[in-house]
Amino acid sequence: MFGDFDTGVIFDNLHFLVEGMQTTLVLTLIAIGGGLILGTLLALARLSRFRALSFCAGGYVNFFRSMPLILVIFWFYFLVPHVVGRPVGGFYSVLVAFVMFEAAYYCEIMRAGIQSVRKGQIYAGQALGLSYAQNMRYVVLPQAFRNMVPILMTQAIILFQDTSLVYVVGIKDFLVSADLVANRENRILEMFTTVALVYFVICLSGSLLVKRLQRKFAR
Amino acid sequence: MNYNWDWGVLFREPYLDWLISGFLWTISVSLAAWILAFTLGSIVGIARTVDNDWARGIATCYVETFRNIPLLVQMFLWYFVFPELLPYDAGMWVKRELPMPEFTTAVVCLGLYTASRVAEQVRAGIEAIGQGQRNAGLAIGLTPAQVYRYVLLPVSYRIIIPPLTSEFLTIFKNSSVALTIGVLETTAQARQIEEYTFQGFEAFTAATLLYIVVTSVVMLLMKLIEGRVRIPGMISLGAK
Amino acid sequence: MINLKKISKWYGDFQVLDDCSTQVEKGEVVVVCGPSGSGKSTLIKCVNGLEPFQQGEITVDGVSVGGKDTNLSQLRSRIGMVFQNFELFPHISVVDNIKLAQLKVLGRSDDEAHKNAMRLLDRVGLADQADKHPAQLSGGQQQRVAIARALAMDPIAMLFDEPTSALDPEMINEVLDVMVELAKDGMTMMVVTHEMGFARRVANRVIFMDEGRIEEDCTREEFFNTTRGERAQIFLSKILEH
Amino acid sequence: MINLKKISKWYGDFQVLDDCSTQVEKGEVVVVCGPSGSGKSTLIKCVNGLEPFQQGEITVDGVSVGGKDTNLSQLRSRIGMVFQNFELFPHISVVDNIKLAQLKVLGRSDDEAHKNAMRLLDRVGLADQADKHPAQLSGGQQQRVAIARALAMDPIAMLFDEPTSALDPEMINEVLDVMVELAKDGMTMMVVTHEMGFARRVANRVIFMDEGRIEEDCTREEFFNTTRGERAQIFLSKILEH
Amino acid sequence: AEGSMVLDRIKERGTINMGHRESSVPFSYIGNDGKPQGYSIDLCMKFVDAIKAEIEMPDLKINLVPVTSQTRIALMANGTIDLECGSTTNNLTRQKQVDYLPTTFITGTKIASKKGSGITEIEDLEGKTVALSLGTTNEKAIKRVAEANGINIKTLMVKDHPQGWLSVETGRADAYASDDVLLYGLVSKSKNPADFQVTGRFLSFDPYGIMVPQNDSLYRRLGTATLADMMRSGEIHKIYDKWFNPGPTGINMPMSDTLRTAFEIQALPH
Ligand SMILES: Nc1ncnc2c1ncn2[C@@H]1O[C@H](COP(=O)(O)OP(=O)(O)OP(=O)(O)O)[C@@H](O)[C@H]1O
Ligand SMILES: Nc1ncnc2c1ncn2[C@@H]1O[C@H](COP(=O)(O)OP(=O)(O)OP(=O)(O)O)[C@@H](O)[C@H]1O
Ligand SMILES: [Mg+2]
Ligand SMILES: [Mg+2]
Repeated sequence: MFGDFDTGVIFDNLHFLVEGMQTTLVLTLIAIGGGLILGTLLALARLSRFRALSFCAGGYVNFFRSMPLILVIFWFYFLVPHVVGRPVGGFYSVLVAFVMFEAAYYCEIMRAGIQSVRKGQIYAGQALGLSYAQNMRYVVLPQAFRNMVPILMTQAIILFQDTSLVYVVGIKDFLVSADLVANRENRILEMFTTVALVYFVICLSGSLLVKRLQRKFAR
Repeated sequence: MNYNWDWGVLFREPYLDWLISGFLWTISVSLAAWILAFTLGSIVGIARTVDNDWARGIATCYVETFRNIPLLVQMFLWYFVFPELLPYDAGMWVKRELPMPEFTTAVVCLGLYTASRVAEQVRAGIEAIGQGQRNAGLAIGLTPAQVYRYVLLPVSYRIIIPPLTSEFLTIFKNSSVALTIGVLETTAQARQIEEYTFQGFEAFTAATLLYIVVTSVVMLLMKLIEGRVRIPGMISLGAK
Repeated sequence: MINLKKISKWYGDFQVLDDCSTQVEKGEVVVVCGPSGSGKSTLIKCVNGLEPFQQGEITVDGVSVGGKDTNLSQLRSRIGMVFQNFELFPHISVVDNIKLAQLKVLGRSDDEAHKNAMRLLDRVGLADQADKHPAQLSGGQQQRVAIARALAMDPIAMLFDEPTSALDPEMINEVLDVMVELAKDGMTMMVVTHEMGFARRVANRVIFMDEGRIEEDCTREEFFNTTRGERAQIFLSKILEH
Repeated sequence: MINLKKISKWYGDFQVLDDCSTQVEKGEVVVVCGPSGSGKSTLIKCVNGLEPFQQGEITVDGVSVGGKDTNLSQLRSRIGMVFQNFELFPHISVVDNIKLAQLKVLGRSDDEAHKNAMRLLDRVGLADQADKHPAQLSGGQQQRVAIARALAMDPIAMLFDEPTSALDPEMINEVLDVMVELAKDGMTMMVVTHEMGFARRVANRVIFMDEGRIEEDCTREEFFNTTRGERAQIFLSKILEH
Repeated sequence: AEGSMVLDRIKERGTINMGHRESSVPFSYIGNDGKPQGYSIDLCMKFVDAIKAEIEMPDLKINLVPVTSQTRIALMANGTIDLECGSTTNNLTRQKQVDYLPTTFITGTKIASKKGSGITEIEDLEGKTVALSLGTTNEKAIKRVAEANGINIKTLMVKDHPQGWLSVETGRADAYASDDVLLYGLVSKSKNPADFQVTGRFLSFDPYGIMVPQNDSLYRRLGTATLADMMRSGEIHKIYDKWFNPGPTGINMPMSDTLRTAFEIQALPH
């Protein structure tokens, strides 16, 4: 079976695969950025003294955490145009879906991060006369973020692997592109083995980086 | 919207049967995979914290391999590539004689994948307890194994209940990947119904609701367990 | 300067502070002591509004702390506070710790804030450590930086919550020395501490708390020389004996 | 009883222990003091094999700690150890903390272990707290339970690593009192502590460590009365002054 | 114009949204250059030309929207796509949601296996394993015929055609049952085309058609007329040959008599 392993098919379709990888990276980066911002706001809401606010944020998080990502993508593809009032195209609806979905996870991470900052630090900021927003901005969030960098990265690696679910709306990320080539050329074995290797190398580098960061912040 | 809603389709034969059987497959794949993941993940996670370079090295390799390849790809590799790596007879046996081949493969693949993530949680839980408790256990004469059994594990499992809950939820959601090797679980059945009837919205709504039901039950269950094992007087276990 | 009138506070059903009244005059040093859990930290946190209270009134320099339209941030910026665990901000350097509130709260220029920070670091004997991160300093050094950080706001009074109890024994004195200097310079201070040596040297008054109540509130001489209530007696014997 | 011969230990390039030799005779109480980071905890952990060391030899009751075929678990079960942060097992009750090793290591019957545990709890004055969980006790109470837990193994010697430094001041004495009792009952003890009051009352010898070396190793009288090395002098003046 | 919602909205947008599949070789798939191409796409382009003429917008823009089997109906229902060019089987259940243009291709379930396996008809599969693609009409057909004739077949469900094929290649299954056109495509693309065979009678008939939104007879009639014209003029035969005989993928499938007849019947006069 491996005797006639056809590497040609990989090189013939290289530019196609590279384009897919670019899509994967762009999606991952934007989803992380957006998810992190929205997630942080949600985390602040969840920890807020206002019951209604924290209740809503909690509901949001639990709702998205109970849904398979693939169904979230599917629903957003059809719902976003209705909300916006015009077709937005697969890419933007997928971005919205990813950002909102990841926000639920990043919210939980940032919440843990904020809670990992000792109460005394918050008191210290307040005692110096910093306002709530200043205290969050200059004292709490930088530390929360720093404490959570390893977990944030791990989540990013999961997200990086999950982007392939965009195939439901016809966007071609790395895995989807490879699958397309596999289908067209009937070279499924070659493509999937390549994909496994590529993901492994990239994600392993990612997690080694996480380890480095962890050690750096461990102090 | 130019769409003919027909919720009745969900309750017609054979589609209702399909949904029910899909749901049952989701549950059985997930639970079986969870048992595997929890057991193996615990072993690997513990191995990453013991005082033996070999055990640690092997466990680390395991974790890095299994969590750095997308589940979808692993599913494929287990189903199509793994049997080819075996000696011919064994390979043929896996391909032809293995009882319920799709189910077994899905459980093994999902279980091994999730185990790598459970292992990370278990390790984090043990490391969160710190050297002090380990030393205290050793100092009263417990063997290293006893220290794990009576001191480190009971506390670390309590600490990691929240992240374990997430993994448990994820395994239900990830079980849908099993459809790629032909396990007709909930998502696959929803697709089937859509292919047959073109009533996709109804089918996917049903699937979404089924997932929300399962995950809600799991969250509730884990909350109950968390309450049951809470240690009197302790506010937060992770704090130390 | 600091005026507490019949303060009571509850956590749920549990009463932490019970009808506490006292005042601290300008330039006075008041030491607060008492068993663990007696409410000392809570009391001192109420003074600059870090903890809300349900009954009574606290005024600082004429401003009511619990008042509806009191600008708490502004009030707090005028009261320095030093914590048991130093609570320096670990992610920025020592000098930035001292500059942060000067820049963001007082709106000083970077230059002015820096000069001021260096002057204060010099005062606590740590000018050469300005660019390190807190975690690179010993506990005693961190606490001295924390004092400098509080002083940078030119506070009208300073609150200390067990400033030496998280320190290794050999570092306690370097912090106490800074505090004694401060007292001698005429700073108004409210200090929760068990260091009776410090109380003996600079306290004008000593307050003894137990179970949320102020059980004793008297001058240093009265406190150390006359017979006191039974609880205070027992407590003092415990912490002085070893 | 405990014999240390030329112990050296490195963490990577960093030498924590440098050629440390001393011995503790049966029934002797030895206090170890010295600045933070001088290697006191490391030294005491080497004695029951919690930390490996690279050079030298330690024997306890004739058994070599670093020896190839030493049964470390068995050796440790014969030496009691008490930690700075108590390290009670949080998930089981106080009495179960004391019973655990009796059941699993010594193989005592549940009945016997329970009786023994209750006897020891009574000895440290906590018989009424047997069924609580550690987190429901005060620090001083937790440390007394930790001592009871160590005693339950009928140890031939006890090691203490700063047993009172995580305690509130008014709880220090309740722990020290238990330790003094123990010393008076003839227990062999090696105690890392800064409580010089304790040293004065019961120590037979005092060891002063600095930068991984044993700088002083002399009787209590010598240590407190005669002139010592400069470092020890400075250190002692710091921790005794306040 | 009186009552073509679809034409109105195309005109208003100045764009026509054309749904296409990504791996339905050789009907509608992404080529090496990353662009959709295929038999269905070519036919749709003719339809688009007719639309351009009808609404008098020669520079009408074509927006290609990739669709999957899960999204095609929803996208058509919510108005995102104006037509779907893929390889969608026409049946009555599906007509509850969408309308179809005339049949442009006819295929049916057949069986592919290794040469020398002794399998020619479904009856030869007694006791053997056949791979089936999830949710396809082929799955229904095989199960129906097997049940009717009392044949005992083990089935193996797969996600897509290449996986079904791989099952046969690796010996996990003895045969793969699918639309004959797809089977020929798989054989021609396999590494050793000479080792495999496509055999048996048609176990089902699957007519493919271009999907259009429902309840717009004007729009549908325009499509029907376009295709009928091509069938009458024989133009459709040229397009057929371009993709199937032998076609860029080497599929090598001369037009069947059934399809030829179908084209003749559907070539309605004006
Ligand atoms: N957030 C809280 N919720 C409930 N109870 C609290 C809270 N914070 C403090 N307490 C309780 O209030 C009481 C007083 O606490 P406080 O910290 O003021 O004591 P303290 O005198 O400073 O003690 P210590 O010497 O240990 O610092 C204690 O019994 C404590 O358990
Ligand atoms: N695991 C480790 N890796 C590297 N260095 C270590 C490790 N553990 C301790 N050290 C270093 O070894 C030195 C001695 O540590 P040790 O804990 O024995 O000191 P100590 O005298 O007990 O101090 P303290 O009074 O603060 O408890 C310190 O400088 C410490 O930083
Ligand atoms: Mg306090
Ligand atoms: Mg130590």
